[in-house]
Amino acid sequence: MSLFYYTFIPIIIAFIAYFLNKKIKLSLAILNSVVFAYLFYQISRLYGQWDIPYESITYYIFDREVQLIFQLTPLSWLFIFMTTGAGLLIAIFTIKSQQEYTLRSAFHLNFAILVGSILGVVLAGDFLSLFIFWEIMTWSSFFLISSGEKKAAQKASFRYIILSTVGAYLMVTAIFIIYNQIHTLRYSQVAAHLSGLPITESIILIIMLAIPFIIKAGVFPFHVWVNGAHSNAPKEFSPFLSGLMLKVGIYGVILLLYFVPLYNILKDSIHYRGLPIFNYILAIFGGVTVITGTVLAIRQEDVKRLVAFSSISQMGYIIMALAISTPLGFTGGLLHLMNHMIFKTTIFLSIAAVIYRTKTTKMREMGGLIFKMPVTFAAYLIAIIALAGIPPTNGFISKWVIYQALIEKGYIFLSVAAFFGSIGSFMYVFKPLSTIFLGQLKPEHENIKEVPFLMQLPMFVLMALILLFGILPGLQMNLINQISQLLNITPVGFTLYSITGAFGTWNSLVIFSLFVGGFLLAFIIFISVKKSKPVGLMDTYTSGEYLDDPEAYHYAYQYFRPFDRVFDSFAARSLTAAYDTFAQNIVKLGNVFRKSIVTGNGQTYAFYMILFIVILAFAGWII
Amino acid sequence: MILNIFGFLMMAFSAMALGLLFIGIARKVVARVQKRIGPPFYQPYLDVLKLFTKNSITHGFIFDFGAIMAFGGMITTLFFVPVGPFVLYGMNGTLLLVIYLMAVAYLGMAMATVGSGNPLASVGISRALTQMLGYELPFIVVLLTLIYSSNTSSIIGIVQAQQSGFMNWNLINIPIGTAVAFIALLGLMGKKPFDAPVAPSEIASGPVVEHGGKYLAFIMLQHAVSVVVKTALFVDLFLGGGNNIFIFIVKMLIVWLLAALIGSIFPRFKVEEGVLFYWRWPLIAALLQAVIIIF
Amino acid sequence: MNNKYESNKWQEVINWVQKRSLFMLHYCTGCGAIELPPTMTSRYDMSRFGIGPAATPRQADILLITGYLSTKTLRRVIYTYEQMQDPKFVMGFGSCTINGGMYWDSYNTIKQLDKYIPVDLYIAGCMPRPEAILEGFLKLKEKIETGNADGYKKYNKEYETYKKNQEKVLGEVKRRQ
Amino acid sequence: MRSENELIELLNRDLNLLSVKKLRKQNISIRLENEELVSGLNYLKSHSYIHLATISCVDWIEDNQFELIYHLFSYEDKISLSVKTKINRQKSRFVTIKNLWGVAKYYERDIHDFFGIKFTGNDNMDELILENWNEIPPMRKDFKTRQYVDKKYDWRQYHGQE
Repeated sequence: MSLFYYTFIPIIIAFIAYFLNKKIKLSLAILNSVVFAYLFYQISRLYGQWDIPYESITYYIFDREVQLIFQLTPLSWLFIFMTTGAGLLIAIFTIKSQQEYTLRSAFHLNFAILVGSILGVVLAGDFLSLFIFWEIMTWSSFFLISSGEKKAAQKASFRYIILSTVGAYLMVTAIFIIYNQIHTLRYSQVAAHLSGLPITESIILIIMLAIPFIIKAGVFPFHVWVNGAHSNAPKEFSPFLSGLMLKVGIYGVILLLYFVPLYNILKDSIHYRGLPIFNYILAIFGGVTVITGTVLAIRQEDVKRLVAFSSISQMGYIIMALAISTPLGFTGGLLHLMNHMIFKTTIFLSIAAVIYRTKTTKMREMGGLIFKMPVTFAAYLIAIIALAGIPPTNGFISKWVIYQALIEKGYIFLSVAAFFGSIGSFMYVFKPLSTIFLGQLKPEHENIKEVPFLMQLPMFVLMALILLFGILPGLQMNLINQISQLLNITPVGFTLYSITGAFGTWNSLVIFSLFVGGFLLAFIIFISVKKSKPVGLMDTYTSGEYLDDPEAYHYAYQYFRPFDRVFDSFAARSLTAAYDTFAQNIVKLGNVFRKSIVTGNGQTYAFYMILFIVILAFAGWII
Repeated sequence: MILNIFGFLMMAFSAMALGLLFIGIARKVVARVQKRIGPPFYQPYLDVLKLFTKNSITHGFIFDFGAIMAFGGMITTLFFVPVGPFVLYGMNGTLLLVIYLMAVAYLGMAMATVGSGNPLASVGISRALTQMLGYELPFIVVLLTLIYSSNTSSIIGIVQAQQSGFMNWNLINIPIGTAVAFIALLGLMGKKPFDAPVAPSEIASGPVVEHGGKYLAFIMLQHAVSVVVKTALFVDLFLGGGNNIFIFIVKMLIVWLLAALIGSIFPRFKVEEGVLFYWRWPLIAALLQAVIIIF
Repeated sequence: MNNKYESNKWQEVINWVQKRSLFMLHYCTGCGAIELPPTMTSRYDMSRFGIGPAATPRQADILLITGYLSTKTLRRVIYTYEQMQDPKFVMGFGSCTINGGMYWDSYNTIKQLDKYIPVDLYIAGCMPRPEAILEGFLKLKEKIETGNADGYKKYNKEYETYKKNQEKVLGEVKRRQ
Repeated sequence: MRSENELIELLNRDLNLLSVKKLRKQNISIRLENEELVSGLNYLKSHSYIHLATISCVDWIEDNQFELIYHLFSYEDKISLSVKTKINRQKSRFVTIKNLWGVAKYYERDIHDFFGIKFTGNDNMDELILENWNEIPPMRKDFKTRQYVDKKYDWRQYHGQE
């Protein structure tokens, strides 16, 4: 089955189903999940066949021959595997959770197009097809974000689409410049061409190509849209948005850093401690993203906004690891990419389950849901243990590899930022756990039941994945090593359950068994002593007085107020304000022009036309 | 495997006993500082025994699970830190692991205490996590320079590097780093200047407000094991852990009593003052040390 | 563990341990509470007998009723007493807990403490000095050793009569246990 | 900075006092009619008597009257002035001075607890100190403490007693 089918099947079927839906009432979500399951099966069968020839469509515009190329590389296989997997899980989740949602069929249509376009982006072999599917992806995600229930969704999606279009224009100009220089856009030719160009030109081209990818990955200066988009997108879409969409930006960065071997293009540009300056700046951006993401995540009261900021800070980790372009860094970055996709989707799915039941995203309006929704609590608990990077889970392994890479090169600021991010993640990870699941149950949440099984199924699968990859990282490693062979980076040694870092090997099987041993010993001591009497949650010591409303016993609002006070001044000058003022200035500038040109009477129009023709003639005469 | 299990149990119980002994001695020394006789040094053993015999209440599943996870997590950390010559699992790459394993114990206790539904406990936990961010940063920067300077991240490797004589203890190679690590150790163990999370007067002993009977005994045992783990870690990394167990225990005692004495004379920091204290001079000193070592 | 001979032996060990480590609830109800800081600090130092302050009733063994007890505080004392875990002991300071003391005819203080909660030990003195308090603690330790400091058992057995007395004075009392 | 005598003549001049007495050094007490009390307090407040220490009450059961005493203090004159007035015991009703001093809300609630005097304008009259008290207010002279105590609490039976 040729590679084209992968991208076009979901899009075409989605369109047909959308129009059929008016007549025959079939649940689009089920259709989506069936299609994704089929694709997932096909792709998993595709593993290992890296040698299948690339397919191309060639057609001619103004007698110029343009080729759209599709090729399968281990890197693109990783991404299409992850995309269809996440798409499948989320489609299953939405079967039940979309019941009372008005724009239901539009959601499924856009979702299918989005998945198809991401497959297209990742399978593309040349920049033009990459750009085409990139635009489809941006548009479909724009429609999805703006279809969120809250009014703020429009404003957030507006900011998202502006930043993306700015990135898209940069990419288009870069593609045109490259195209009319070498008349082909295949990655390999473009790479060879770029290394031939003089330094300043290639740097400009690379930056123009890099900016749209960095915007989509939500790195520091452009992380402005991520927060609004995540928290206002419909609750089923934000897992996909933060689990997958941010990764596609990272795919672009990998494309630039390793496919187009940026390393040897910049080998004679100025180096800072053995790293080209472009990479080092990217790494610094990654580090700053980690710190800002963590600090802002701790402050949030809205749980979706909090998890969105945590995605930003985790993205910072990946960017940092990839930018230092050492074998360990590359492996750590890819590992963290996969692990982040798994545990972030789990977190967002469990949050969506909670919102599905309690209809609110404000943390202080929830509490004590552990007894009502145990499965969601278990999924959330295992996911945050992974996010915080605590040993028996996969989160720790990828962070461990990243630390080895950072320490190996001795980058102080980056490792301080990395540690700040991971220790800070304990705080913002624990805040929703204690405000939503633990603490006192609100009276109005008395009759909440667990989410239906279809919504629990994805959580079970993802929980299993977190623990599986936590104990046996080898499964991920052989794929990553094939990718690094492709990009001629020395692969990192590994066995099924251990990875060798710069300073030592990490053996997760032994750690897990010792962990179980310690846990067992504590359990035995606990059991052997006198049984304790269960007592209600309201029977707590509050200096002698008994109050009756659980609200008074639930500590949830401004959980880390002392810590936020330290960063109050910093958070006030947030970047979004800077962007808004920048936007206002442009509008003022526009008004100035408008008043002078569009004056309403005919003479000025005529005068400008003549002026224009004169300039044109004059310019034509010179060139 | 069986030898492992025996070693496993031996080490766990001896660490508990040693930890309780250390706490007893510290109580005696602090009492002497305040010119009072103070409880007998074996008082912690009696406290733990009495607490195990008392009845206790539980607030549901998460309350028990958190207590077990905290204690289990701390015991697992014990196996990676060489106490004198004994280490159960010294495979390398353990230093980063030990820092994160200590977090397991914190997370377990945090879940248990917030699961108890008491607002005072959640306030205590939010203070503890905030302070954790404070003292963890300089501590890790110093560990980072240590890993870089002795370019192995396994504790045994670092200990071997310091074996030959007093001169190349890390105390001498990176003196500023050791001082910063000691200050961070105070925060790590929750000693006096940084015990805002368990402030008895403000939030009725913070996280342990609902822990009675065997749960309080679990918390005491976990604290005892954490004292042993953290002082052993400090001695291994900076004072060249000896392979003769008695010298090692004496070194640990000196470090522990020094921390206790500092603790007995300082009033308590407010939460954000504690965090800012750690991010002001100790962090700058740690970065200075890192710059010296790396460049 | 439950045959007669065995439980007796085991109970002795428990009493022995309980005697040596007592946690006193830092919950001051009347004017005698000012005597406690001197007993804790360097001059009299009760911690040398293994007695230390505990912040919450969950961790405490001894509840001190230091002096007169107004009906409003009685309600909170009952809540706290029920939150403490067995084995628990109560010590009454001064004559106000025995028969109302100098507030004998006041409308808002209770006249006889052990009608509402079982009291194991009274210490005489219109607010006993630290030496008297230490003497009281030692006497309590002896009672624990010999096993007849069993106020909590009486409370569990005759819970109904205690409840009736409490409701007579306080009206409705919230029961959480 | 007025001395006691200057203050006394000032008060005599401006307020029609029923009586004025100099109890001790820097301690003067005056008596006003019920109706003029609030205006008198307002006047005093504007003349540096800004601190209302407390409102106390005395139960003259023989001549069937409650006496309300407002204790003021001036930081400039360093004189504590007590303004007294008598109200009818049966009616036991008086006007609130909540708008002059906010704190008076609680003093009035306290007096309502113990003497049963209602203050019009101060709507929140529920129990401040006592708890579910269903007898007559305890500080009134006709409240029989001994009978109440015998009824509510029972005495300790010493051996040999009936």
